Order: sequence, then structure tokens, then C-alpha cells
Amino acid sequence: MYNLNWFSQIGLQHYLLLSSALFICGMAGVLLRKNAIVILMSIELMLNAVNISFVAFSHYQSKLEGQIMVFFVMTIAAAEAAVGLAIMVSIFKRFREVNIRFFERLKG
Amino acid sequence: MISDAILFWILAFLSLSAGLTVVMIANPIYSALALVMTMVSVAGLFVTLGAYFLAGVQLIVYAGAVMVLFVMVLMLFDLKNEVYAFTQGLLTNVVKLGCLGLLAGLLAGTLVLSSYQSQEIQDKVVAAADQTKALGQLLFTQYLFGFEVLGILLLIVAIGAVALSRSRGGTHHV
Amino acid sequence: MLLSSVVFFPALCALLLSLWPVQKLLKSFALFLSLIEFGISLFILSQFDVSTASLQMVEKYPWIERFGINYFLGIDGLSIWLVMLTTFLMPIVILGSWNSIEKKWKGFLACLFVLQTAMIGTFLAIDAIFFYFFWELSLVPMYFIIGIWGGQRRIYATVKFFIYTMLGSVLMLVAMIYMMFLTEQAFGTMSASLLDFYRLNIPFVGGQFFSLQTLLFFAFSLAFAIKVPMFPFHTWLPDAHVEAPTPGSVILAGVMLKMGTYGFLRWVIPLFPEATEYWAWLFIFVAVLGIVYGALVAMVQTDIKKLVAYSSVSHMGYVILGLFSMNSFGFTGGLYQMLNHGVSTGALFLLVGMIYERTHSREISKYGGLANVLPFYSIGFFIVTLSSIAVPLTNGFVGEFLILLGSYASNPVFTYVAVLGVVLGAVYMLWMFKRVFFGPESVLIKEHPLHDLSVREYFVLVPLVVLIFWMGVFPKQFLGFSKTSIDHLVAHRSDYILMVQGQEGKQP
Amino acid sequence: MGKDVFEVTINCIKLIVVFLMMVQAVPILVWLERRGSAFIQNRFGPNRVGPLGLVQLLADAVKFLFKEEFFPENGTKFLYYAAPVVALVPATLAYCAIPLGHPLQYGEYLFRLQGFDVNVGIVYVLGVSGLAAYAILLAGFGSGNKYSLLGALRASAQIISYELALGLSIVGIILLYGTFNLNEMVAMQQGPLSFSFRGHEILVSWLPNWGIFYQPLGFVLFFASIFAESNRLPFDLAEGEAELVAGFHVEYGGFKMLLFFIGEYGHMMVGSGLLATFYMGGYGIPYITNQALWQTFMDWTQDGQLAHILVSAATFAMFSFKLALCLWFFVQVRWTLPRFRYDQLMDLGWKTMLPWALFNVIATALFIFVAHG
Amino acid sequence: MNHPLLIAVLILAPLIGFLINGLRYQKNSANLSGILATSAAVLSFFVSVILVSEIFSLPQESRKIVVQFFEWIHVDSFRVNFGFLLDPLNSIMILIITGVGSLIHLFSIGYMSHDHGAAKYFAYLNLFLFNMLILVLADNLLVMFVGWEGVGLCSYLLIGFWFKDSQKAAAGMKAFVTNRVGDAAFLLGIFILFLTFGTVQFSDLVAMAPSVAEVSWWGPITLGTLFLFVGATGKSAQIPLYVWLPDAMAGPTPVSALIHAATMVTAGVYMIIRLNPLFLAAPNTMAVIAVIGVLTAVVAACIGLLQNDIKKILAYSTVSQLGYMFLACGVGAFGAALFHLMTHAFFKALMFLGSGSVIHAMHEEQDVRKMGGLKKYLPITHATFFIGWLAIIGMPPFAGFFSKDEILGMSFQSPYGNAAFWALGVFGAILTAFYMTRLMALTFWGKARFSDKLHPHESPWTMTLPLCVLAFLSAVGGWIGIPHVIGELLPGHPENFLEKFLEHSILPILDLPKAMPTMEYLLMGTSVLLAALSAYFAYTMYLLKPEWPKKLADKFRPLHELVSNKFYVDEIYESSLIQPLIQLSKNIWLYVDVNLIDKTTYVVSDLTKGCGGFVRILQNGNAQTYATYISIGIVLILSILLMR
Repeated sequence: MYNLNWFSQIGLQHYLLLSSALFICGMAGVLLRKNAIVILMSIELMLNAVNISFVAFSHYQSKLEGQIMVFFVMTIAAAEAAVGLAIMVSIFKRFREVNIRFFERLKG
Repeated sequence: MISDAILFWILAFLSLSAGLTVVMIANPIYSALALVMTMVSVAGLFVTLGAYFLAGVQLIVYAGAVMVLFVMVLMLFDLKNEVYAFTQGLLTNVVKLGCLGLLAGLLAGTLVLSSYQSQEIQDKVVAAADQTKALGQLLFTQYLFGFEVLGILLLIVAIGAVALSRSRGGTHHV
Repeated sequence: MLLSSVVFFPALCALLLSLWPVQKLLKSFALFLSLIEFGISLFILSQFDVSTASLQMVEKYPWIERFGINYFLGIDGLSIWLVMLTTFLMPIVILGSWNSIEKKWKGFLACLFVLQTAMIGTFLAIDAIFFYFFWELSLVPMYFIIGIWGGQRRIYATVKFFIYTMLGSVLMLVAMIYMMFLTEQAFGTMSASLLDFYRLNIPFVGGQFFSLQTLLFFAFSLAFAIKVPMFPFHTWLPDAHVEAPTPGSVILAGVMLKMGTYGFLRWVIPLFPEATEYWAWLFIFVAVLGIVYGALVAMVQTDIKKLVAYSSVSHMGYVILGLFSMNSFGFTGGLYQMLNHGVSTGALFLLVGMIYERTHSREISKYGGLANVLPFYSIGFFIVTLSSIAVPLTNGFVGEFLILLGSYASNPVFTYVAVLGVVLGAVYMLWMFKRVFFGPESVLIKEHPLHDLSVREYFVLVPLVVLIFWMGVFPKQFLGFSKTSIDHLVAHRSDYILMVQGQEGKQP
Repeated sequence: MGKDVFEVTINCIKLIVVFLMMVQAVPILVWLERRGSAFIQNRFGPNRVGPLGLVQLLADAVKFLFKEEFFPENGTKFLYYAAPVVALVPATLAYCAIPLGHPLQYGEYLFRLQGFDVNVGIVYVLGVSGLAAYAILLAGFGSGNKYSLLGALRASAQIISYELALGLSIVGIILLYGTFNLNEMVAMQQGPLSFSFRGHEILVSWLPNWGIFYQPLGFVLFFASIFAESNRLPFDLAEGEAELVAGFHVEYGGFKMLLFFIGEYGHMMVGSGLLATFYMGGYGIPYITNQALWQTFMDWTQDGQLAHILVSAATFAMFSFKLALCLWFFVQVRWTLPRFRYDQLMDLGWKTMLPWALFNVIATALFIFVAHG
Repeated sequence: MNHPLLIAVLILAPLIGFLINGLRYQKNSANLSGILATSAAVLSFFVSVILVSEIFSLPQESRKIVVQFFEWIHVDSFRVNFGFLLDPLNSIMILIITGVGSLIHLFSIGYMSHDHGAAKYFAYLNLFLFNMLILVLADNLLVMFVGWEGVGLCSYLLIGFWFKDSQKAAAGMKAFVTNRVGDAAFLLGIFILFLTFGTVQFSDLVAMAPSVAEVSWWGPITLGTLFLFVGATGKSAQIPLYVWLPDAMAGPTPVSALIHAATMVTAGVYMIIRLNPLFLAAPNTMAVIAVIGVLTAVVAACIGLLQNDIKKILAYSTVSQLGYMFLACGVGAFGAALFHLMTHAFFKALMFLGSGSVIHAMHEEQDVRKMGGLKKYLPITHATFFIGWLAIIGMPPFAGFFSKDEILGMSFQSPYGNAAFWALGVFGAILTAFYMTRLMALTFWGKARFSDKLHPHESPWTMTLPLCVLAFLSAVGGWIGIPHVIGELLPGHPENFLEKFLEHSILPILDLPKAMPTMEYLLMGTSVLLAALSAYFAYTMYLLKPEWPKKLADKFRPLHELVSNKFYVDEIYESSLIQPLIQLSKNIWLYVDVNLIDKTTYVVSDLTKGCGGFVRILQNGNAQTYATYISIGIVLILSILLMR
């Protein structure tokens, strides 16, 4: 089905597959890692994966909306990271630990 | 064209391997550094897709700011090598992995079987400089509302982050 | 504009009060605002046309056009007095709570005013969803009033109150939405207007519970029955009353319970005539049960407020009895009894509040000999007691008499039981009166330096006492406003429709 | 295919050349610094090895190379060794994007005197130089030393903070020129100062058409920011020897230390290059356009190709001169001003520079809006 | 004359008195408030005299003054005015009420002179007059009910006047609640009559009363009148609702005289007389009334035999006498009932006031066993009381003789009556003579049994003057209703004035057999003779042979116990009605409200909580678990989308 051409001819599908793979990677991190900061980072990874597909679509369909979305996603990711890290810091101050299980408790 | 392909494969390899490292490696600092690597390669991918401005922004925002924060925080915490990188619980982990596998399979299947096989690369790729200008115009006309909302969001986040992480006493008084 | 202003002026007041910068003149300012509101309602009364049964002073603006939901306010003989009652009680409540509320005045007054908006809105909304909006809105401020300014077990009471009333009203919402679909089937366009609901012909099959009209009927009835509250759903009331602060109790008993009975009068009876006819026996049975049950249980209460609360159950049973007698005596009596109960039970709660302020106890057994120490207070209490047990020439009598007359005309057997309530009412009220006011002075009374009514308390009580006698001696002046509407309801009960004044000729 | 391979080859060669240029500039800069400081402090400085002590640097290099290999006990090996290398990368990458001279037209090829031409140049430069923080962080953490970690945190926080002011001060320039491309910016700064205001052409023939005259405030802010970015005095809190004994590189010695130096001087050079490009006409020669220059040389040599080469050489020399001037200024400042306290530093960044930068952006935007009618 | 104004003055004068005295509530000046109240009552009396003379001046057929003030309730077909009606029937009543009322007000000035709450007392008394006047003047059942409840209310207030004593407050409450039972029935009666006739106007009701008697027990008229009668038993203290009246003696004595002897308790009788055509149309009701009446007369008299409290004796006597009035109503002799009502008002008010005078003199001592020999200390009281005694035991020519014998005669002669009624009536008369004589003997005659420290003295003139007036009335009051048989014997052949006066207000008994003079003489003679014998026997027993009562008591111990404990009626009510009711209430509160309903809701809420607890396992706070749910959701949605 796929020949060498598939490797030399890069198209939307490649980017989407890469994006999915990165997304799954990030998701695995979110689901499986214990360290809350790593989970946050995995989320960033997922967002990046999504960004790739946005840009890819934008490129292959000649529409700039995809890039606008990426712009927004980046902003939100930055915001999320800031707040997430702030929460981490306060949790860490209390428990000296960033295990995700410590985030179950709503009251310290 | 072949150079594009080579660049893509290199960047894809870099980003995927770095991404896997993020997830797999036990030391969170290495995770973070691997993530930086991923970010940079994703920026490269953006370049291959002609989104130069976004690539720059990706570098500035992700690599330059967000990840620095992560690394700083991790260094501050100074977490020793963790014995268990992954959560405990066999059953839940099996369920999670099952989910992941299913999702991966579904995505891959969808993509491979989808109708994108006949790829028409469109030549009307806008010149990069104009593209940036067009992006700006779109952002400040059609998506102005979203932009403003994001601005407000950032303000809130700034205040919120300060409020969350402030410590009693503070470092200095003016 | 008149109706909108009477509905939303209190909300504006709430806003104003919450922005009021100083603590100093807060209460006076609130009192002033509530008096303005009363003035507005008086103006409405003066503009009211008694000669028509149609809706007056209608205001109708589209709200959600896709579903035919309108901002629809209208007033007629059924609602006018309830609005007046609400606006009348508000200054009294504010005056009455002058000293009994100790914290968070601003919030309290804002809650009170928002509550007023909700209550008046409930009485004036002619659109189902609009009605529902106000209906639910009324829960929120009351929730806070009991929950923040209440007694020891206030959280328990609020939650109970909230969940009970919520439970019923959700079913009502379902029924309303279903009826909106029915209007779409019948008239082509969806409408939430009550007037369109009235024009519906909902199929009724006697004897089957799962027939359309019966189900809708019970969905509505449950909501209203819990609010009234009718017999098996009444247990939230004593708890809420006991825990609520005095003004909360007054508003709760004085106006909020009427929302339920008003719902029966405005919604259930005209909307589902056949089902009402068919199931009237059940409601009358429950109402009579409530009358006797409430009275019996009130008799053995040890807490004055609880006693009054159970007496409310009994009195509201009369209202239901009257409404489901479905003749003009019953309707008129029911309507009148709503007002009576608002005035007399409101006054009772205020009086209980006054003594509670002085001694911080509501335990009947701790009292005794109050009449000797607080003569004027006792006179006030006695007059209100008389009104509560329906002695002629007080307001209570007219309502109770008409209800029983109407009830006898349609259901003699139940009336024989209901009349027991007349006796038992006297028993529990007078027994309580005897234990609290007569006999030797108790330790509690001796320990507290008591002073008789203050000037402020006179201002609270005198209007109520005057109204008690006024309503008892000249009921015609009050009933005259509602007569046309009630006659219309009686005459066209099976094919009830309501028009908007000035548009009677037009086909909608 | 052939063209591709040629371009790739040329680009690789250019990268290497630019990198080497930058690395080679460092010893000269070090010498300059030491001599300069001696001059300022009224002493001699290194003057024994070679003429004017110029060979001193060579001696130093030998010393660095032969120093003992050293690894702190608590450190993280990978990070410890990676950090100096990482330190080089951003500066080099950024420096590659700065146009060093007028592009050389050779036959069909346009041979740019810069590492590579990025059409979003400013963004790229900012993005890449933002990576500089990692080196510091890695070094600080990898050393496993309290002082170095503190220094690293300080330094990176400082870099991130001042990046804001830096970025915002550049926004004024971007608004002014309407482009991200550094080449285009340089091209627009040729000739005498002239602009149109509401349809009126305004010409100030005795001034070059430089950014500094349009953006004086932006210039000051940018100038201050690059000091902070490159951790130079008066912003060298990261290595304040009195409190941190040397900051993030306290555990480094020998060649690794040298790499850090190269990184720092690289940053200085990038900053100076940008300063020159944005505000001082880049490689352009004042009072004369490149076209006129080429014409002059053409008239002189009567050879178009040679004239092109000469133009490139002249402009490169001009750029180097401006760069040297800026770098001298760095040295001058270093030995003139005292160090800030850390909170003063942050206050300055967030409470003074950021608002002024914002003001600058708004004022520029308003001015452009008004000027364009 | 301006009738509305007169009637307004008549009714409102006491109300104004009430308001004035009520507002000077805390002023202690007994005299001033007494004078105020008395003058209000006297004003009413004068107005009523004027009004009655107006009535007299009208031709006999149209002796009726109707005044409508304003429309009170008007709903649909139910239309009630605040309307008043004055006709011969209630002109007698208003004269009694205002007249006797004025006298009792006057008496109270003296009696209450030392009480702190005098103003309050007089206010209540005036309020009572106001309500009583509304009651008797009402031209419809509903306005009558206003007065009906109003007098009950005043009675409650006055019985509990000394409310510091819980016992007395309880007595007031008992009176009100017992009355309330009757009132509830009265209301039902009103409903039935209204729904039957469509009106509550007396004139219409009377006019619409069918001429053919209703035979069925469940007919509307029978039922309606029965309910009205139950109302009357409450107000007029008949079996089974008489229990409140003896307790009502807790109030000040003049109150007992006014309310619980002369006026309020006769309201029931008045109501029946007012509606006599209706009652006549319901023979079953008539039978019930007669039986209840005669039983009350005998039972109350029996209880009266062994009471020791002077006021209690009079109270039971009142109950008994009211029984006679009901007997008269029951046998259709409404005129006789009204006649007895009037004479009873005189002599019983007299006796109560007399007892008040005695109690006043004995410093609140009410036990007859601790009195005796008061004759010499209280000569006026004794003399007037003596006349009252003669009147009540029916000695000719005192008032009681005429009215009682008319009742007894009618109960024998009337087609509604029979010999048994007569026999029981006479038995009651015998008992009455016995206990009244006992009262006289123990109180006034014989030796003094009170301590030496006590120095009883005659009351002031404000108290003795009413006594004298009432004594005079008790002596001659009966002469307005002299029966034909006696009238024919007397010079000038005086007519039965009362009968003629009431001719148009009261339906005559149909097919009343022509009175045979011999028969009447025989009946009269028998009852008078037996009463006299009984009185002599009592005199002997308590004065000449003081050891007899004890012996008799020992001999008939159980019977004595039973009677002296009032047949245990209060105890039976207490144990069979009140306690079970309270227990029931407590139990339903505890078991239905607190346990059943609330527990049910708790069960429901626990169920909800349980469900929540189950679902809560899913909601465990672990963000990763949530992420897993999300991914499961994504997988599901994706697969559904793809499978479609």
C-alpha cells in the first residue's frame, strides 16, 4: 500500500500521525505519571501535539484560522502552566511532595 | 522536496523520542529538558509548515518562558530520583493503558483509512511575511474578542498565580 | 410600567442597600424604601378596575421568542390582595426586625427585598416560565435568611426547606414544559403564556391515574401542596419557622405559603377543571386531615413558634378546603383566609419575636403570668389570638366562615370534621395563651427585667390590629376587588379563559 | 538537486564561519575588557605577553586547556557537562541571524553576509536567545552547589524578567518598520532622516535615518535590557562574588569556564549587533545609501563585481565598527557603574522598564496612527 | 324617632364605655371607671326603654323596628347585613339586659372597689353588654353569632379575670372551649339553614318555615335546628356541655350574676324562641330539647343538693332552671320559656348579687359550711335573698311561681309534652326547694360557724340598692304573666299580659287542648305543696336536726359520693375526652410527624446519599482517574462515530 514514495512525499497525514503519536505520549504521561509536575508537562506535550495538527491543517488547507487557534492554545497553555505551577508550589510547601495523590484533598 | 522530507523525519524522530523521554524518564528534570527538546523540534516542524512566526512564538513562549518556569520550579523542589515514576495500581494501569492503546489504534486507523490519501499539496502557500501580517489582521479583526478574552485571562492568571504562591512575609518590603 | 415597578423596585432597593455606604441609616433607609413600595402598590390598588375579570395593567414583552416565553405581568382580582399583603407586610417586617437581627444587616435587607421581588413576581407573572423563575427565586433569599440569621439548627432547617420545595417545583417545571409542547400542538406556535394554557383542552380520563390531565394536575399540585404545605408534606414548615429569625418567619408564613395556595387558585383549578373535579375529594380529605392534625399537634407543642407553625398548617388546610369546595363561597373564603393568615400569623410571629427578644426563650413551660407584667403586649397578643381562632368581627371569622359554608355546600361530611378545627383552634391557642400569660409569674419572667411595648413595637402592631378589625368588620371593601374574578372563575370553571383588558374582543 | 546541495553546503559553511568569527572575537574582547578596565582604573593591565599584551589571550587559552578536570561530588554529571555547551548555542544561533554586511551579488547567487536570513528575524532572535536561561539553570543545578543554584535562579529570573522589557521595546521598532526582517530594517535606515507626517514629507538632512532618532526611549530600554540579558554589570547579580562567590559557574573551571565566557561575550555581541541593527542603521554607512556607495566604487573600479565586493566589505567594516563601539560601551559601563541589589533589579525591570516600554509601544502606535492620518 | 340612631346608641354606648375604660386600663380608680361604665349601661337602659315604648306605641301587628346599618358579607347568594331587629320578643330581652345589667354595674362599683383591675373589669362588663345587645337585637343568624361568640369571649375574660390564679384562668378557658364546641355546631346549623332556605335573615326564615312538620331525623330542618340546639346547649350550659358553668364561678360574683345567670346563659333559650316556627316544624328536635331540658333540670338540681360552695349551688341551680326553660321550649311553650327566662333573670341575679354581698362580707369565703347566722349581720341581704328564695322555689305570688307553673302545666298539657316531663319537672322543683332551703339555712340561719375574728358587715348602698330593686322585681315580676285560671279569680281579671304581648312573635301550639281549670289547679297545687314540703324538710334537716344529713349520707354512701362528686362528669370528660386527646396529639406528633414523615424523608435522603456514596467512588478526587474517564469517553465516542 505504501511505498517509498510515502516516505519522501510528506503530506498532511504524516503530520497528523506525528501529532497523534505525540498526543498519545502526552496522554500516557498524564494518565500514568505520579509526579504532578510531569503531568503538567505532559499536558503541555499534548497541547503541542494538537498545535502541530492545527498548523498542519492550516498549511494544507491554506486557512490561517488554524494558526490563530494555535496562538490561543499557546496562551492558554502558558496560563495553565503558571497557575498549575503556582498550585504545585503551594502544595509542595505544605507536603514537601508533588505526588498527584496529594491533590485529592481539597482542604489541607 | 527530499530535503523537506529529511527535515521532517529528523524533526519527527527528535520530537517523538523527546516526547517519549518526557513520559518515560524518572527524573523530572530530564523530563523537562526533554520537553524543551520537543518544543524546539515542534518549532522546527512549524517552520517546515511555513508558520515562521508561530515557530518563533513557540520558542519564546514555550521554550523561553514556560519551560524555564518548569525547570526552575523543579530545581527549587530538588526532587531526588523517584523510585516509582508511575502510579501504583495494576488494574487501573491496565485500564489506562488499554484506553491509550485503543485510542492510539483508533486514531491511527482513522488517519490511515481516511480520505486524505490523495494529498493535494496546495501551492497557494502565502509568503511568510505576508502570512504573519495576515495572521495579525485576522487576530485583530475577526478574533479580536477571543484575543481580548485571552488578555483578561492572562491578567487573572497573573493575579491568581501571585496569590496562590505568595508566601508570608515576602522577600522584601518597599 | 406599574407592575414592573412594583415587582422590580424591591430588587433595585436590594441593590441600593447593598451599595449603601454607611451602617448608620441603613434600616431607616430600608424602611423608607419599603414604604415607597407600599405606596406603589397602593397606587395600583387605586388604578384597579373592579368591574372586569380580565387581566389589567398588562405588560408583555418577548423574552425567548423561540419558545414563546414572554415577560408577562398582569394583575386581576385573584392576585391584587396578595400583592398588597406582601407590600404591606414588608415595612412591618423591617420595623419588627429592628433589634432582632444582630449581624450582617445589609445582606439581610437585601435578601428581604429580593424575596419581595420574587414573591410579587410570583403573584403577577402570567407566563409559566416567568412564574417559575420567580417561584424558584423566592427560595434563595429565604434560604439565606434562615441559614445565616437563623437559630441553632438552622442548617438542617434550611436544607430541609430548600429540598422539600425544590422537589415539588421541579415536577412543576416538567409539567409546564409539557404544556408548552401542548400549545405548540394545539395552536401551531409554542407559548408559555398562561392565557394560552387556559385555552388548551387537555384530555381527561376519569379513573385513570396515568392520563394526561391527571398527571399534569398532580405535577402542579405537588409543587403547590408542598409550598402550602398540605398534610403529609408539612414537616419542613415547623422546622423552618422555629429556626428562622422573626422576619423570616413572618414572611414565610405571611406570604410565602400563599404562593402555594395562589398556585392552586391561579393554575391548578382553572387549568385542569375535570381533574380537579375528579380528585377534589382527595384534596379536601387531606385538607381536613391537615386542619385537625395541625390543630392536634399544635396543641402539644412546647415551643411557641412551633405551635404557631403547626397552626399555620391547620389554617392553610382551611384555605385548601375552601379552594377545593369550588364554589364562590369557598374561593372567596379561601382567598380571604390567605390574607387573614398572612396578617394574623404574621402578627403572631412578630409578637413571639418580641418576647423572644426580651427573654430569649420560646419554651411555653418557662413562661407564665406575662399578662401581669406586659399588659399591652398581652392585649396585642390576645387580639391576634382572637383573629387566629376566628372570633367574629376579626378577619379570621369571615374567611373561615365562608370556607366552611362553601365546603358544607359541596361536601357536608368533611365539613363536620373540619368544624372540629374551629374548636381545636381555640383549644390550642387559648391553652398556650393561658400557660404563657396567665397564672403566677414564672422564674424566667422574674429574672428578666421586662419592659412593655416600645414605640417602635406599637408601630409594628397597631397597623396589624387595625387591619384585623377592619378586615373583620368591612370585608366587603376587600372582597369587592376580587368578586368579579371569582365570579368569572366559578361561572366558567370548565372552560376558563382569561383575557387581557382592552383586548377582550380580539381572538388571540 | 544540484542547487539544493550547493545551498546547503554554502549555508553550512556560513554557519561555521559565523560561529568561528564569534568565537574568535572573544579573545579580543577579553583583551579589550582587561585593557579597558586597566585604562579606566588607571593601571596597565596585561602588557607583558606580546605587543600590548595581545598574546596574553593565547596564554590564557593554554592555561584553560590544561587545567585539571573537575567534577563536584553532589553534581549531576550530565547536566554539569551539558551546561557549557548549551551556553554557546543560543548566542551562536542568534548571532547567525544578524546581517553583518550588504548582501553580495555574485553572478546568479545572492550571497548574504549573515548566517541565514530568517524572515521573522526578530522573533527568531528573541526566541533563541530565550534559551540562554537553560544553560545557566543546568549549570546551577548540575553543580550541586547551593550558591550556584541560587545564582542560576537569580540569573534565569532576571533574564525572563528583562526579556519582557526587551521584547516590548522592540515592538516599537517593529511598528516603526512594519517588518520582522532585519535586512529590511537595515535597508530602511539608509539615507538622511526623513519621514512623512500626515502627507507632509519631512527631511532632516544632517541626521542619518536611524532608529535611535525615532525610538530614543526604546533605545534606552533596549540598551538597559541587553545588559541584563547578558548578565553584565550593573546587572550581574547572578555572579555577585560578595554574596554568591561567582554564581552559577562557581564549580566550573578550565575550558568549561571558557565556554561560559564565550557564551557571555556572544550574548554581548548579539545584543550589540541587534542594537546596531535596530537603532544605528545596521551595516549601513551614514549619509550614503548602499546604492550610492556601489556607484562610487563602480566609478572607481569600473568593475561591477568588484564594486559589489567592496560595498560588502565596506558595510561589513562599518558594522564591525558599530559593534566594536557598542562593545566598548559594555566594557565602559561595566567598570563605571556599581551593582544593583536584587530587589532593585526586579523593581527596575517590572516597575520601571516594563511600564515605560508599554508607554513606548502605545506612544509609537499612536504616533504612527496620527502620522498616517 | 330616629330608630337607627337609637339602636346605634343602644348598642354603641357600652362599646364606647368599653373603649374609654379599656384605654384607661392601668388607672386604678375603681369609682371613676365604675361610674363611667354604669352610666353607659344606664344610658343603654334608657334608650331601650324609649325603644320599647316605641314598640308599644305601634299597632300590635306591626310591632317591629328593623334597622340595616351596612352590608357585612356579600358573596354570591350569601348576603348578610349588619342589621338589627326590635320586636316584642327581644324588647323584653333588652330591658332585662340593660336593666339588670345597669343594676349589676352599680353593684360592681361597690364590689370591685378594692380591686386593682377595676377599669379592666368594667371595660369587660361593658363589652359584654355590647355583645349581648348585638346577640339579641340581631336580625339574622350571623350577626347573632357575632354576639354569640362575643359574649363567650367576654365570659372567658371575666371568668379569668383574676388570671394570676391558674385555676381561674383554666376555668375561663374551659368555658370558652366548651362554648366553642357549641359554636361550631351553631355554625353548622347556620350552614344547613342557609343552604336550605337561602337566607339567614330571621324574618325570612320564620316566614319560610314550613307549616307541615318534618318527620325525618335527617331532614334539613331537623338537622339544622338540632345543630342550633347543640350550640344552645353550649351557651346555656345544658347536658352535655353544662360543665363549664359551675367552674365559671371563678369570676367575680357580679359577673356570675350578669353573665352566668341573667343574660348570657339564656341566649340559647332566646335563640330557640326567636326561631320558634322552625323548631316547631321539627318535632324530633323539640323532643330532644324537652328531654335534654328536663334531664338537665333534674340532674343539675341533684348535684346542687350536696354542693358546699355558695356560688356553685347557685350555678347548678342556674343550670337546672335553664333546663326548665328548655323543657318549656321543647314542649312548645316558648312564651313560658321567655317568661321564666325573665323571672329567673330577676331572682337569680338577685341571689347571685346576694351571695356576692355575703362573700364580700365574709372576706371571700364561699363555703356555706363556714357561714351561718348571717341574718343579723346582713339584714338587707338576708331580706332580699329571702324573697329570691321564695321566688325560686315557686311560692305564690312570687315571680318564680307563675313562670315555673306555666312551664310545668304546659309540659303536661301540650301535645309535645307528657306526664313524665311533668313528673320530672315537679321532682326537679322539689329538689330545687330542698337545696335552696339548705342554702338559706346554712348561710343565714342557725348559728354562726365562722371564726370570731371575722366581723361581717352590711354592704354599701351601691350594693344593697340593686338587691332591693331586684327583690322587688322578683316579687312582682311574675304578675305580667298571670295565668287565665288565676286571673279570673283576681279582681279586675288581669289578662296574661305577656302572652298577648308576644302574640305575634311566637307561634301558638297547634291543637293545644283547652285548659281545664281544675286540672290546672291540681297541677299547681301539687307542685307548690311538694315544693313547700321539701323546703320544710330541708329546714328541718339543716336547722332543727343537724345530725340528719350525716346519717343520711352514711346510709346512702355510694349515692352520696356520686352526687357530691357531681356524678363524676368532669372526671369522665377529663379521662375519656381531654386526656385521650392530648395523648393522641402527643402520639401523632411523635409517631406521625417526627417518626413517620420525617423518618420517611430521612430514608429517602439516606437512599440518595447512598447512591451518592456509590457514585462517589468514581469521584475520588484523583485527577488521573478523571483523566481516565475522559479518555474512556473519548474512546467510546470515537468508536461510536467510527462504527456508525
